[in-house]
Formats: sequence, structure tokens, C-alpha cells
Amino acid sequence: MADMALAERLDKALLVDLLRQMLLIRRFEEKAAEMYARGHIGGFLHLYIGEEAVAVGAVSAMQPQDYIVSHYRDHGYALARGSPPGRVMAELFGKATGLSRGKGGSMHLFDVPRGMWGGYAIVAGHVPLAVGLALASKRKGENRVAVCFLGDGAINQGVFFEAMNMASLWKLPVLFFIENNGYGMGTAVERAFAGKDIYRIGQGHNVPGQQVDGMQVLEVREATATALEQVRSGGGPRILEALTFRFRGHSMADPELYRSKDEAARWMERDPIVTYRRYLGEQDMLSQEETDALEREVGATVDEAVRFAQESPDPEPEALYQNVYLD
Amino acid sequence: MADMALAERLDKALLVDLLRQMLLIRRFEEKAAEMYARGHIGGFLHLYIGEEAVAVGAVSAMQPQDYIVSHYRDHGYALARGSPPGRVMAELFGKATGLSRGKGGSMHLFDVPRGMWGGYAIVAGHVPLAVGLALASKRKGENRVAVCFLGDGAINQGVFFEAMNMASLWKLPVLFFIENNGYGMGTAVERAFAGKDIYRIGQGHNVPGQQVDGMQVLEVREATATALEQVRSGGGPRILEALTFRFRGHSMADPELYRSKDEAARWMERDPIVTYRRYLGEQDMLSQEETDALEREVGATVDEAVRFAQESPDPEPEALYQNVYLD
Amino acid sequence: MNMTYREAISQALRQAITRDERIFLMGEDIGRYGGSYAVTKGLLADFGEERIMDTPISEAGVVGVAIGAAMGGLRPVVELMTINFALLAMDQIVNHAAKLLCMSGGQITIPLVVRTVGGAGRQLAATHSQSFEGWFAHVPGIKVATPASPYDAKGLLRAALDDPNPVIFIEHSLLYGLAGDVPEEEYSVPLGKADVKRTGTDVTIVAYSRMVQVALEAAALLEKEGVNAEVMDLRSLRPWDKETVLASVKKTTRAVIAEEGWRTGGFGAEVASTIASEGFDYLDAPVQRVAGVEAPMPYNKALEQAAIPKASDIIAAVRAVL
Amino acid sequence: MNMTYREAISQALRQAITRDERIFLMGEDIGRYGGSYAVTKGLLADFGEERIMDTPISEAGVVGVAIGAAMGGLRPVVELMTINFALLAMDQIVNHAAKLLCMSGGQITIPLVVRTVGGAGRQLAATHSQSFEGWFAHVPGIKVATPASPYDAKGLLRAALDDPNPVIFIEHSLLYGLAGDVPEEEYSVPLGKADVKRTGTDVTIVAYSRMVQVALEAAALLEKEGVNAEVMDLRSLRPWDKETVLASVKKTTRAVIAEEGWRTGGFGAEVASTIASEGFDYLDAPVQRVAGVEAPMPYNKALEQAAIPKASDIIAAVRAVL
Ligand SMILES: Cc1ncc(C[n+]2csc(CCOP(=O)(O)OP(=O)(O)O)c2C)c(N)n1
Ligand SMILES: Cc1ncc(C[n+]2csc(CCOP(=O)(O)OP(=O)(O)O)c2C)c(N)n1
Ligand SMILES: [Mg+2]
Ligand SMILES: [Mg+2]
Repeated sequence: MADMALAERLDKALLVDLLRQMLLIRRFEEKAAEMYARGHIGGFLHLYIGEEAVAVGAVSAMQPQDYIVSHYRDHGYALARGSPPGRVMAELFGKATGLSRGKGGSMHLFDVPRGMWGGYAIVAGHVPLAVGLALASKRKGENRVAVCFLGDGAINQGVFFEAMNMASLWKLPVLFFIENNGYGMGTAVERAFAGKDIYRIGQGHNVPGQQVDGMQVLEVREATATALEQVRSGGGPRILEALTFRFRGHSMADPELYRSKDEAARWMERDPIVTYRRYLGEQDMLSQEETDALEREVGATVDEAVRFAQESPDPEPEALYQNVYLD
Repeated sequence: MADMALAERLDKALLVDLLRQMLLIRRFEEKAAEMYARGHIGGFLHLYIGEEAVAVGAVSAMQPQDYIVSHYRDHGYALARGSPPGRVMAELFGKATGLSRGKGGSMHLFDVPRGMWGGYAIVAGHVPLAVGLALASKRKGENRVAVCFLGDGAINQGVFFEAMNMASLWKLPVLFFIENNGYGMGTAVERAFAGKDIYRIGQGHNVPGQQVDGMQVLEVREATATALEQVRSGGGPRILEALTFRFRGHSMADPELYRSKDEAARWMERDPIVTYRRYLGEQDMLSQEETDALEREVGATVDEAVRFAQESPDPEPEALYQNVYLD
Repeated sequence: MNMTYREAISQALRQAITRDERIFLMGEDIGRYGGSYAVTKGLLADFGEERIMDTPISEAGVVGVAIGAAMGGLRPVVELMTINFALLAMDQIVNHAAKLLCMSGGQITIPLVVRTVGGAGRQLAATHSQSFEGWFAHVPGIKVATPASPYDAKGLLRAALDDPNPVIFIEHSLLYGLAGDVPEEEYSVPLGKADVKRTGTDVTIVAYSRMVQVALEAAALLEKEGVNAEVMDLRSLRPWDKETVLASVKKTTRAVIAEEGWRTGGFGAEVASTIASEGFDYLDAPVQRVAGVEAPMPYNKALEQAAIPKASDIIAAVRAVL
Repeated sequence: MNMTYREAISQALRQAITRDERIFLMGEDIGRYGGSYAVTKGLLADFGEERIMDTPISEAGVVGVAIGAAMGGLRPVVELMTINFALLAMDQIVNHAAKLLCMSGGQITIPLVVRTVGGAGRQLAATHSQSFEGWFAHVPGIKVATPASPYDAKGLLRAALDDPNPVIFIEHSLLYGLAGDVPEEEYSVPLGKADVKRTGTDVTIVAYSRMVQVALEAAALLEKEGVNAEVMDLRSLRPWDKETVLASVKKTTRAVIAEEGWRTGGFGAEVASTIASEGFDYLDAPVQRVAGVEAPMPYNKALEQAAIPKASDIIAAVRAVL
């Protein structure tokens, strides 16, 4: 790992906390998969396993006032942003205590007080929303950057270009964070996108881009921090592309016929949690005991989240008619 | 004019014919404006005056089997493609003898037998249609290139990128011909498009582009011929951007508050017809008598077109119900 | 004051921008060009580029950006140049504007007004002459206003701007020149309240947008035949004022619905079906629907006129129910 | 042969691709992934990438490219992964597919089939659970098929593929597992012919797509109460078979319409309004409409179930008309 220099600038508590967050997301999702299999969770469940360094690295570089606007593979962002795991799990269970009161489910996690402005299930549909939030921020002089997370598949939607063009034209504080996990459902990037480099897709619109290794949390954090600084200082939007891989299928129903076991295995060798934990150990930042304690802590948090979700009530039947309109 | 070398490779008949075509478009449209003012033409009428070198240069470089798919500012393409001026005028009049039987009007000129596959009034909506025609051509091994004419304003529509991406991905024979006349309605290019160069907008998708002076018919012709050759040889799509200017308002209703008389005057000095006629004269290709004869010929053609349109019948009332479905 | 429908809307916008600094306009050619129907003419000069934003030609993106700006605390008023281009923004309107309040469990609000222009009659041909108001009225989470007079245009726009929900505000291009009395000061015409434009006893004609004018024309002609028609302007389609309509039908026992768009699945079907069911015991004759001819709109003027409902069509329908 | 709705559609596609070399499929993840509802599974291996084209996630562009390919003499079958995403392609479908034949004066033909999947019931929440078939049925120039059984799915798809006009073919995700008898060979079920699924004398229940199954369920329960319901499957919404529906209502004198989508402006309004007007003299009770609750679809399972019409809702409506 080449990010020693990065690590040296951070204190141990933070470095360990990044690991804790990644572990939390991993264990949370493993448990969610189990709950899905048992029928407690319905609809689509898109796991983030393998991509944890992206959410954790990126979100850790954001300021509290900044906006997260993300696609439907959104558990990682919410958890990294500090949404209570119990309320996230409760949303997956469709409970009244869920982040979105059981109305949204896995794909639509909203935690506005914590700056989680939603997961969105229309591919790329959320991109202009992020640009609009950035417009509001700029107009109101708020110093809030909108960070829009989207997948590699989303850049083939026209609205991405429409929104990026306006963001660039009006120099709005938005960071387009493209999580390139190699596939949009079963379609490999190169079978869907005619360009060579995703991070350069903004060049024609004057939007600079950069690529980062999405399997290394500290690199993601650093690259995000730099990009955010540039965006925040009024230079207009930027693109950051993180190279990563989802270890699981697209959603729980995916037979994964479109990619080889080999390819997956190569990426799994670079498991962001395993490598980062090893690295912290090598740096004498984390002992085996501390690691075990972390696992226990995270395990307990996840168990507690499940308990909370299970014991939470369903929404009242009247909830069906609530929040259709605001009076 | 720097294109003597270009001219030398062409024979005189062709060189003069290019002038004749430009003149025809000019006089045709001047007359159309008059007919509009007199109430013979309704709806929107988007004049092409000032841009004649683009249609004439580009279309003259196309092969008969190639497809034209154009935006609504389409009189020039139809006339350059050889559609009978009488039938074009009749369409503007909404007559049964019109190119589209009076159903389409100015914005929707269709002359399929001559390779004019339509003018389309949804900005950029026609771009994927051209790509689809190119797909059909490739699949059927037909050696037909689809030339898609669109305005500078159209590149801000997402579907342009969606279509271009597929064209590039599948290496389809399509030429995106962007007529940059500086404005989309009243919005200057730089107030709508955040990029620097339109012709480079395809780079992110691996679509090479080039720019040409749209006020010089021979240069447009040469650049189009080169681009078409590349496209036809299977290299995938290309972009050609022609720099031009519409001398009239966006449509007949335009008060033109958004641009200065100066700017217009500077472009009018480069009137594609005036400069080309002068050039032909300088080259001893065209005498004053020949010029006068050309004007008379074109004038007679336009008068005859108006007469044809005026004397043509309206569609029968039943036409309202025709061609809604094919049996 | 006497002013046109166009002026009434323009004044409503001007007063709103002046009153509330969160309010701003976005749209294609609303600024330098002056608006393609000149509704926003002069506003850029008075309020500047921050409040009157010309946008690229990107309907989906523009509506999406406006939704985001509304989420972020501003109050955008988008102009979609015509309702035909709203098809490009359908996903943003239906999947975001209409749903985020609910889907977020109440955390996101979208105080957004989308102004657009529908209708035919200017020889703009098939892709530029459509009426999709019924589609928007189908979608829970948004409201739909369809003003038919200068007075209502101004008042409904104020109501839309005060509404915390997304409102689609559908103008009609042939009404822009229509003049009428409009108070100078701001006022609100509530969404969901129909207006009895003309009282009558023999038949209820239900209409909205430009068809209100056509219905009034028909009613005037019918009067000469001794038929006394009540003309009802729905003013908004979501919510729509079933109660007032049913009360009128109870009185007249006969109903005709007039709309400009295609018949099959038009909003007229909703109104007719509601009257036929909930007013079953009132009706002395089957409800008649007057609507546009089901064909892509032809460019040719005579064909276009034949495709759009006229007073004579309404009169024929009234005769059929008498 | 006994096969599922999914298998019937898959077989229809396979036979069509085999029979006609102009036919090819385009869509997101229909190839390598095998189709998000597995309808196209196995086709890529058998027919190759020229005939089974995976596309980028670009609904508007994909439909537009397919329209162009149809113009150019091919016969594309587009899969839009769900009807919710069809909103992104609305402009291409409505402004191009539906209009070019007419707008070109008959020069352009678009033999295009757009397959898509509508409906709710899988906890996919507000943006993934909608029913827009009524919108497509509003548009002259396109046809709309809504198969409710494996037999019809196969036969209607053949009819759609033989039709020289653009056809929107709307499947229902909860029907894919439904099994039934389906002939091995190709056959055609005409668009525009309703199917009497069950004859009865007391009430006509008109439905389409999944609601046909729900109506049959309701009819079976009603039989136990001694109510003899006729269940009618419209099979296609444009054209729709008014004659057969009216003939049934003439016999039963009572009608209930069941649809899954939102009530206001749903296609049920068209059917109800037509029955109420053209069958005015037959009706002994107001037509009842059963439809989905007017709210963005909640993720929570119980709420979702409460929002979708059930057999008990249809039974209640039948009781109301008896
Ligand atoms: C407009 C739209 N089209 C299609 C889909 C179906 N769909 C859901 S996720 C997905 C793939 C997205 O891939 P990518 O953007 O790379 O994100 P990832 O799932 O890899 O994180 C597709 C096609 C959708 N939700 N929205
Ligand atoms: C989708 C859509 N949005 C808006 C319009 C209205 N409109 C017609 S032409 C035009 C400007 C197009 O500019 P450009 O592409 O540069 O072509 P030009 O008119 O300059 O030839 C606009 C906004 C439209 N027809 N379609
Ligand atoms: Mg991906
Ligand atoms: Mg232009």
C-alpha cells in the first residue's frame, strides 16, 4: 500500500474509525442478505460489499453541511454518514421507524438531518437533483457542496450530460462521484460506454476529472478531499471516478452469468477491508485484540440494528395516505 | 478565398450548380417569407438564409443512397437533395401535393425517394433515428451513411449523447453534422454550452470531430466528403461542425433582441452566395451574363413553385384520418 | 384593470419575484429572447440573471435541477416552452417531483411550479399541438392548474406559488391574447374549485382551458335556440371539483364534457365517468364527450381546424343530450 | 403444452427471430445478463449479438435508435426493463413512433414492438411499481397490448410483430409465473378483440392484465354467494373492444371495471364512461370502478398490498352495483 504518507497525516482514532465504518457496512449488509433470504426484506436489495472504501473514504472527506445524493446502492453512504444502523435496517424491513418511515426501502434511504439527501432508483435521474441542490447552495451562499454518487452505467443516460453541462456553465459546487464497479447490472463498462476513460467524460464540458483506486480508503479520502476543496473554492464541478468492484451480484436475484469467477477472485484479493486492516496492523496502528474488539463492537451494532428493526412497528395503515401532499 | 485547390478538382458545371442551388434556396426562402407575411404559410417558418453553403456543400458530397435526417430548419436540405421546389413550397402551403402531403409543413419535410428522411421539430429527437438508420444500413450491408444535421443548441439534449455513444459503440455509419449558427433561438452558444469546442464534444465517446467554415461551400463539400469517406469505410461515426450564421430571426416571430446588428453585419459580409459568386467570377468560371441567367432561371423556378403551390388543392377532408395507422 | 392572459401571468410572476426572494425563473429563452410566448418579456432587465435564468435546451435536466433547487430551499418556476417538450421531462416530474415527499417519509418538499403551454390551433403540426394535461392529472403528488381566463391565470398562479407541492401550470397558446378584468394587487384562486362561468338550467357543459371559451360561445348560440346551458370551468384538474360539477348536473340532469385533446383516455373520460356514476340518479340522458380527433395533428389549416373541437361540436353534443 | 407466461413470450420471440431475419431484440441486459425478468434468457447464446443486442442504459436513445432501425427496414423489438423507465422514452414513442407515418404523409413506417413490464406487488416502491398503459392508449398512432394469460401473451406478441404499426406490449411482472396451455406453433391473437374469460349473467367485470386474474378470483368467490359474474379481458387497450363490452353489459345490465393503476384518469375511466354513455339504456346501476390507491407506492409490504386492488375490492364493487 502506497498511502503511508496519507496515513501519517491522520490520527489513529480516525484511521481506525475508517476501518470500523467499512466493517460496519460489510457486516450490516451480510446480515441484510440473511434477512432478505429469510423474507424480512423485500423488493430489490443492492449490496455494496466490496465497495466500502468508496463510501467511507468519500464521505469522511465531506463536511457536515454537504449534500449526499446517491443512487440506489446506498446503504454504505447512509451508514458512513452516521445514520443509525437500526433505522437503516428498519427501513429495509419497511418499518415505521425506518429512515424513510418504511416508504422508501433499500433503494430510497433519506436522512436529511444528517445530509443524506436520498438514494434514487432511476439510473442517473438524481444527477440534476444534485445540481439543483448545488444551485441552491450557491445562490444562498451556503458553502455546501453536493456530492452526487452514480454508477458507471449511469453515464450513458443523457440527463447526466444535461446536468453536468449546467453545473459547468453556472460553476456550481457539485462533485460527480462515479463509482465504476465495472458493470451496470450484467453489462461490462466497455460493452455500454464507447469512451476510453470515464473520468474524462466531462472534458467536452469543461469539467475536469480524476481517477482513484476505489479499493483504498485513504486514497479515496484524499482524492475526495482535494476535489471537494477545488469545487468548494468556486471552480465549478469536477468528476472523480473510483475503480472498484461489487463482490456480490447486482441485486439478490442476479445469477452472475456475465462475469468470470476469476475476475471476481482477482478483485477480492484486493478486499478493501482486509488490505486496510492488514495495513493498519503493519503500521502498528491496530493490534489483533483491537481488531477483535472492533469486530465484536460492529457485530453487536448490527445485531442491535436487526433487533430494533424486528421490534419496530409497521407503519399504521393510514400511512398510505400520508405525505402524498403537503397541506 | 483559399479553396482554389478545391475548385480546381471540380468541373465547371458542378461549381456553377453549387451556386445555383444556393441561389435557389435563398430565393425560395425569400419568397416563402413573403408568402408567410401574406398568410399563405402558417405555423413556424425557420429560414435558412445565410446558411446555404452548409446544406449545399454537405449534400453535394453525399451519395444518392445516403440518408438525410435533419432538424426543422430543413428547406435547404430538401432543395439541395433535389426535392422539386414546387412540392416543397406546396408543403409550406399545406397542400395535398406537398412533400409530406400537407401534413408536415415547413418543419417536417419528407422526401424518402430522394433520401430526405425528414425534418424533425423536437430538438435533437431525431439524432437516435439517424443512428437507427445507420444500424439498419450496417446490418443490411447497404453502404448507406446517415447524415444527421442538428443545431448547436441540440447538443445540450441528453439524447444526443445517448445516440452518439451507441453509434460509437457499434461503429455505425453516421455523420453528426452540427450546424453551429451561434444561437439556439435567442441563446448564444456560450450561454448554453459549457464546453469550448463543439466539434470536440464526441472525444469522450471516441468520436472524432472537425470544424469547417460553413460560409464556404467548397470547404464544406470537401470536409463532408472526407468525413463521409471515413465513416463509410467503417471507422464509426464522426462529427463535423460548420460555423455559420442565420441572417434572419430564429423564426418569423423573432424580434432578435439577443444579438447585435454589428455581429450580424460582420457575418453578412461573408454571405456565402455573394462571396462564392465573386470567386467564380474571379476564376473566370462565371460571367455576368451567366450570373444573370442563373438568377432568372432560379427566379422562374421559384415563381413556378409558388404557382404550383397556389394552384394545388388542399388535402381532402378525409386526409385527417389517413395514415394514422397502416392497415 | 383590463389586461390579457399573457399580461396577467407576467404580472403574477413579476409580483412574486418581487415579493419572495426565493422565487426565480428558469427556462429556455425566457430571458434574452423574451420568452417564446413573450410571457417573461422584460423580466430579465428588471431582475437580472440570477432570478431569470436562461437554460440550455435540456428539458429533463432543467426540471431536475429545479426540483433539486426546490429541495434546497429555493422556489423555482420552470417554463417548459410547450407541453410537448414536457414529455422529455416526464421522468423527473413523475418519478421525482411527485414522489419525493412521500418516498422520503416527509423529509423532502418540492415547492415547484412548472409553467407550460398546451393546445393546438397555430398550425404547428403533430409534435407541437398536443394536450397532455390529463396525464399529469393522473399522478398523485402533483397538482394541475389549467387557467381559462386572465383573472384565473393570475390567481391560480399565485395559488400554485403558495402551494408547498409541485404544481403543473398549463397555459393555452390561443388564450394569451384574451383580455379581461384583473386586479392589480395579488390574489389567489384556489386549486380545486370549479367556476360556474354561466348559469343555466338545461344542460351542464364542463370544460377547462380554451374549451371554456368555446363552450361559452356554444352556450351563447344555444341561447338563441332557447337552450339554457350552464358552463363550468374546472380551473384545475388535480384536484378537480367533482362536487360543484355534480351539483350542477343534479340541477340540469344533462352533461356535456369538452376537451381539446384526444378522446380516448382524455380527462373528459374521468369527468364523464364520475358524473355517470355518482350522478347516476340525476341524469336524464347519457353524458356526451366532445374531444379532439384522434390523429396526429395535421399542419394543413383546414384539417387542423377540423381536428379541434368547435362550438358547433359542443352544440351537437348538447342537442344529443336534450 | 403447459408453459408459463414468461415461457410463452420467450417462445414467441424465439420463433419470430428464427422466422424473420429482420427481427432483432434490443434492450438493457437482455443478453449476457439474461433479461431482468429472464424472458430473453438463452436467446443470446442461440442467436448471437447481432440479433440480441445489449444496450447502454439510455431508454430515450434506445427507443429512438429502434425507431430509426424500423424506418430503415429492420423489425426491432425493444425491451424497456420496466414501464417506469418508459417515461424516459416518452418523447420518442409519442412524438416519433406514433406520428411519423402521418407526419410524413405515409412515407415512413415504423414496424416496432416495445415490450415492457408494468404493475406493482413486489415491494419495489414508488418509482418502480407504476401502470402507465392508459397513457399509451391515449395516443393515436400506436397500439397497446396488455396480455393476461400465457396463451394471449404468445398470440398477441405475434400479432404485434405482424403489425406494421408501433405496438407497446405491456407485460405484468406478477404474471410471469402463471402457467397455462399454449400451442407450440405460432398463432396470432388479434389486437382489439376482448376475451370473455367467464360467462355470467349478473354483472360484467371488465379487466386487463393482472386484474383479469383478480377478477376471476372475485368471480369464483361471488359464485358461492350466488352471483354470476361475466369476466371480460380487454387484451388490448388501443384499439379496445367496445362492442364486446357493450354486448355483455346489455346482457348483465351492470358493470365493474378493474385496473391496477391510479384511479383518476386511469383507462378505467374511458371504459366506464363509454359504458355509461353508449350503454345508458342497458344499465340498471352506476358503473363502478376499482383502481389503485392514489399515492406513490409505499415500500412496506402491508401498505403496498393495501394500495393494490384485490378480489375483495372487486367483490365490494360488484355488491354495490347489484
Ligand atoms: C432509468 C433506469 N433504467 C434502468 C434501470 C434498471 N437498473 C437498475 S440498476 C441498473 C444498473 C446500473 O448500473 P451502474 O450505474 O453501474 O450502478 P451499479 O449497480 O453498478 O452500482 C439498471 C440498468 C433503472 N433503475 N433506471
Ligand atoms: C425538445 C425541444 N425543446 C425546445 C424546442 C423549441 N425550440 C425550437 S428550435 C430551438 C432552438 C434550437 O437551436 P439550434 O439547435 O441551435 O438550431 P437553430 O435553430 O439555430 O438552427 C428551440 C429551443 C423544441 N422544438 N424542442
Ligand atoms: Mg456499475
Ligand atoms: Mg443554432
